[in-house]
Amino acid sequence: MPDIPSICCYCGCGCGLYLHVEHGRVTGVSPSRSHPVSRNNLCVKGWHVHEYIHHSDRLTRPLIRQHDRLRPASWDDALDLIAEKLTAVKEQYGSDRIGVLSSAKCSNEENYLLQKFTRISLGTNNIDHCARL
Amino acid sequence: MEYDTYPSCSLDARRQAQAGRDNIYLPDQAIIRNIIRENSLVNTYELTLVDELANHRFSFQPGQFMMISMPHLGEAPISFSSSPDGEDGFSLTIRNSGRLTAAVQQLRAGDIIGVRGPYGRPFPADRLEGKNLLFVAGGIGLAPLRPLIEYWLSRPDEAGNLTMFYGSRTPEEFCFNRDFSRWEQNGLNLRLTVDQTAEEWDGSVGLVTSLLDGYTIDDETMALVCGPGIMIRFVFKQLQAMGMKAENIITTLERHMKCGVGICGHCHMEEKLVCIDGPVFTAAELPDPDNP
Amino acid sequence: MIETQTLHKDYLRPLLRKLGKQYRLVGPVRNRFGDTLYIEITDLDRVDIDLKHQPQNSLKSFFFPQTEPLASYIVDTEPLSPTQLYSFHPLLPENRPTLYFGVRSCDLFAVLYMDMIFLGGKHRDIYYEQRRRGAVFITLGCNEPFANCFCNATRNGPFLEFGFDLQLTDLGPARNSYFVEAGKANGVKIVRKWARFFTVSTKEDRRFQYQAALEARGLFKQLVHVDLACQELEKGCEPEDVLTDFSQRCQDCGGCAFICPTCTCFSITDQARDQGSGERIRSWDGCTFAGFTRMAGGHNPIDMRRHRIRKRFFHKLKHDVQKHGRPSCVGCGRCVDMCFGGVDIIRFINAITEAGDLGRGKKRGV
Amino acid sequence: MAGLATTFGSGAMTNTINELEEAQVILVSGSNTTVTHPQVARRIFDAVDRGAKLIVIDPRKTKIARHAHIHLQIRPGTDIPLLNAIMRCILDENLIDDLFIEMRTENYLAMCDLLLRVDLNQAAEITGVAADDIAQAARMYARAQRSTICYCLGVTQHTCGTANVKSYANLAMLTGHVEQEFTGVDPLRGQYNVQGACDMGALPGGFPGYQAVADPENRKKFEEAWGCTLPENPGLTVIEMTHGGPDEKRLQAMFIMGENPMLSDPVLDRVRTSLQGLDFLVVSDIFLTETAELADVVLPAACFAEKTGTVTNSERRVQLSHKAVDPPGEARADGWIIQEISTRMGYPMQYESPREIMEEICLLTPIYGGIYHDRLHASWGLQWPCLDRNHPGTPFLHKYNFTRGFGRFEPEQHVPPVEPADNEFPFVLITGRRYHQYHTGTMTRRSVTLTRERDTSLLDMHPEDAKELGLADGCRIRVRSRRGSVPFTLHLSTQMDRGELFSDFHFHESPTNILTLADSDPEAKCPEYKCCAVAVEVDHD
Repeated sequence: MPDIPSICCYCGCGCGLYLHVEHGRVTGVSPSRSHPVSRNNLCVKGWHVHEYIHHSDRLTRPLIRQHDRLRPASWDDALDLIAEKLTAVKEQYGSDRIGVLSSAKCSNEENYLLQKFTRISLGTNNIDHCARL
Repeated sequence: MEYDTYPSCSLDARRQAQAGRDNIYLPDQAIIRNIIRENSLVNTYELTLVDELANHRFSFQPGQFMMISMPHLGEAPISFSSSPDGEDGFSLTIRNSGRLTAAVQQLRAGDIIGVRGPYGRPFPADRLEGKNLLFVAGGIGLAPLRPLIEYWLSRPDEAGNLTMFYGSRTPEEFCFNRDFSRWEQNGLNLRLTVDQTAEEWDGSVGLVTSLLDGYTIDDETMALVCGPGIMIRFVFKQLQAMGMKAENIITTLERHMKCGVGICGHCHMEEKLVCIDGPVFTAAELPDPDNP
Repeated sequence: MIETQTLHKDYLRPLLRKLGKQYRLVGPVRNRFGDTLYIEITDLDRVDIDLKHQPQNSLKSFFFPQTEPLASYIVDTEPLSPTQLYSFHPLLPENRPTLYFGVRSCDLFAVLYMDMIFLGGKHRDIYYEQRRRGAVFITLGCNEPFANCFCNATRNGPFLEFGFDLQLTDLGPARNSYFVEAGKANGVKIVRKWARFFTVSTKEDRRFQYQAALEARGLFKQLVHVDLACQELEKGCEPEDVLTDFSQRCQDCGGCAFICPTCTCFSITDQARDQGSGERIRSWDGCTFAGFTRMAGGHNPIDMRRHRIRKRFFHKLKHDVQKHGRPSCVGCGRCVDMCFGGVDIIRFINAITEAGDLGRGKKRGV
Repeated sequence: MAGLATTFGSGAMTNTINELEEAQVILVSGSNTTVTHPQVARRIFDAVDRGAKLIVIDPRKTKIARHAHIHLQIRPGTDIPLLNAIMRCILDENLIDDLFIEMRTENYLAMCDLLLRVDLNQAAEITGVAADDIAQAARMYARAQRSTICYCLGVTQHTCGTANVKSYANLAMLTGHVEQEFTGVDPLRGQYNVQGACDMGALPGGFPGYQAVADPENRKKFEEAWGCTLPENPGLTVIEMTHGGPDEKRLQAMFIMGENPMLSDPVLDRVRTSLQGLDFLVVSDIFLTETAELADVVLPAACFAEKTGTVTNSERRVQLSHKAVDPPGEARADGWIIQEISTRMGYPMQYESPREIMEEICLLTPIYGGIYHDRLHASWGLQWPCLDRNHPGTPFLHKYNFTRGFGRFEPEQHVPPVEPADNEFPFVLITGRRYHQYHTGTMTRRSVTLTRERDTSLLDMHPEDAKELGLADGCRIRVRSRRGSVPFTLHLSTQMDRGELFSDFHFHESPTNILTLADSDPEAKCPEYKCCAVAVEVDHD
């Protein structure tokens, strides 16, 4: 499989890199020489960006809290529960009692969708992310 | 397809056996026969290889080491601490100093650990034959010297005088103290010292280098030194000041290792690799301590 | 006597297409971002084969990937028999006969060095062997060295005398063909089997080839005296000043070791998949990392950055000279422009040779 | 970022990272550049090798500071008096750029008014920097043709963060060091896509592209595009959300996507109470973070290598990152999750691909107007503003005029830190990052190599201070503030000044943010992470 162009997921420098994929696993990275920021090198974090991707701690199933413990559930159950609970809070207390934290680790498209969702479906401007932290 | 992605996929048994034998990175299994507590941090594990044939063929020489592994925790090099003449298996003496060795401390007799080896260049038996041997050890540094002591004590005709100076922080921390009286009976001249005095202690107090003062060195003496780095450095200095030649002073080094067979590069020390060119070195072979 | 042929440039692609049926093809390809990398070529017609620029990676990762599972293991908490308690199952890579073409001299030489490390000792590394067995190399001499190259100084380029299966030399626009030398049986086989693409070389071709080799030597932009530096180091030179300077500039990225075609140090870790199983994984490691030599108790025999950088350069230029008779730097120059702080081997070598010149003049050490 | 927005009209980096190489003077402030932005540090080293001068303003003697020609080792939180003093020197020596001030800026008289009242000796006393050094730095910065300022969170994470930023902007405008290639004011953004999250309107007060929610025109535009009515009252910021507290309960439910406030936000005890006080908490993340452990529903998300999408780096470069592998198990990309929930809540979202979402963004966000996926496919990104399909992108901002029209001088006065050191809490704690770890360590602590390099939380202290307290390198200590106490391992470091401590916030074993202050800047709402009073004692546990 060829190398997949990607962007380092750590700091704001935004280094361009290639992910090496073998048998469905990311086995390594190499920096791009033509990228205006990375210019053929990465910092130590960038060089090891592939190491956490296949870590055994990765979440693989939705979890729902039952009797004070998080238990595996199906996507449908989890999503239905979220929709139901958020709608209930919205109706009972009002939209501004719901808060949303977006993420600097997600893509532009996802941030856009989340703020759109917050403003339309939840009806509030309570959306922020960690820019200040 | 030759690539096996999951353990559930069964490999051709013959090929697996073949690959297993050639594969230098995969451990064999060893069963713990017995655990002897040396002090609060150190245990000695008596081990036998699970595979009987392998166990039968297994042999090692004093100064060599094994790579031990524990599930999910990786590997670490550990020196042999039992007599090379032992019939059933071998002993490793392990100090609790990291995640892997801490997990080893939780094991009980009957448990399995992974081992591969033996690796490394042993003590030069031909150079030691007929010589007066001076062992200088500190703490767990006695462990790699113990096979040598056992070896020469059991061959009194081939060995010269055997002397050992052994230092420890406190009297409780001496390793192998169950062996001391047997060794002395068999002709080892043993002197002990501790850094901190204690109530029931009537031996000497002070650094192990202080014991060296009364010892006379001749050309027929070989020194075998093992202990903490700083101790080794001071003993080297003193022995050389007493007129001993650097090539007659021998030590064994400890390094971070991954492969144990001279490939991974972790144990580079100047142009030498501790895992295959060592871990046994003479003082003459060691680089300047300021430029490791 | 090595057979020599010429290959018209137009026939290179048809030849590769034929060879592609027999081998997996790996060669330098320019991608849409303008980066040239050695990659596996699955469709010759959809890639832009680039024989003009230096590939930014070496062949290292094809034989020795950045991370590679060595084995899976099972830990059975309730064993039926003791042997099932903790057992390993090797995960060998496929052995795929591969043709590496457009390989630069430095990169092939680095492979030869890796052969020595992984296969040359008492213990052979079967993972490396599995990937290495059946590899065929068609190298391309460099008529024009790249910005930071100095393979003439490390004596493994710009053209090779041995090691390749076939070596191509660009005879220039006038002739529009490659001069082809076969160095090994596989190369001879290729030339014989696909004779229709090749023409027996003439004296004129040979003259052009010598001319290209001579011109290339004069085009190096870097003047680096590797041999002098090795001599100085052999004499016991300790370049304190430059190492102190480097230690303040090194930013600990490890990039130099990762990009280096001859840096073969690795680490092995066991990574749990779940409670009862996991994988033993090998991954690249670098001697400039503090954790490279740190032992379990926390003691680190090489704990100063200055000593770690020293170790890296000394290994390349002194210790490998002592052990193998030649420096293990192949002069590819990749570590030079990539370093964050200008800690590069050219600066190191120049610092030593300059100080050496000074010493010879004034009888003074570094 | 609010500071630059008021003075220049845009809060992003004015230049590209590569432009730093060509600068003649680089002023780095509040940034441990070699650790947090290695690529920026690389350009600075290159520039210095080519003869550029480097001025570093930092309370710590960091690696970059060791390479500086002038290191102004100020007391934490005294940027404003320092800058005012620098500007006063510039004014006194007549090194101001009259033409630039005349043509491009406004409110200069007020600035002058303030500067003329600055007492240089007093400034030296407050900042702890010799008056000569200040004057020398002022000359160095002002005399060069191409001077660049880089600053990072050391400047903004104070209660006077916005005022600090404004002061840097004032300095740049006073000397005319903006609006050109190779010179400007560059805030270095700390995270992967923090710039993009701001651009995309993940902010309580702005739609995508910084179009204020308060402006009825903007609301109308988005209401028409989205076919709905939109709320007009501004929303809550992070700290207001995570510090709700039981008595002034502000929120009933929260949806947290890929954030870990349980380690990153100040005064963690309050964060815990407020998150636990929620009726319903949803967290979507790739690992079970400290925050996810408190959630009612946890959703498994895809990481960067498992989805396609654009991200925006610190220099406003929008780049496309491609999917390389499938997510593990049933994990799904956040984009899919949001669409599913929105659909289930009655507002159907059915985007075929991120490409389609981007097309909608282009339509509604002028600065992203021409950034389509197909344009990013064969390039390493476009820098916004990129107004239409043919626009080449904008490497440096404010050419010809400032985004807001005229650059506005905003005179600022010294605001002392909220919590100065005193007898009970004699040390000032500064927080920041270590090289081998990143943020709350969710990702880096799962990387074997990075963990091997650094896996414990260290507290840096000056050796003399340690000697006085009778502490040795590597011993276990406990750091106490008015809000709680945290264990650390002591690390003696000459990087520190006497009386100052430094630590990181990567490790859940040493949750530094238990100690920090929640007091935040009134405009940007940036908490005062860089300065709180603590005491140190031996840990007996």
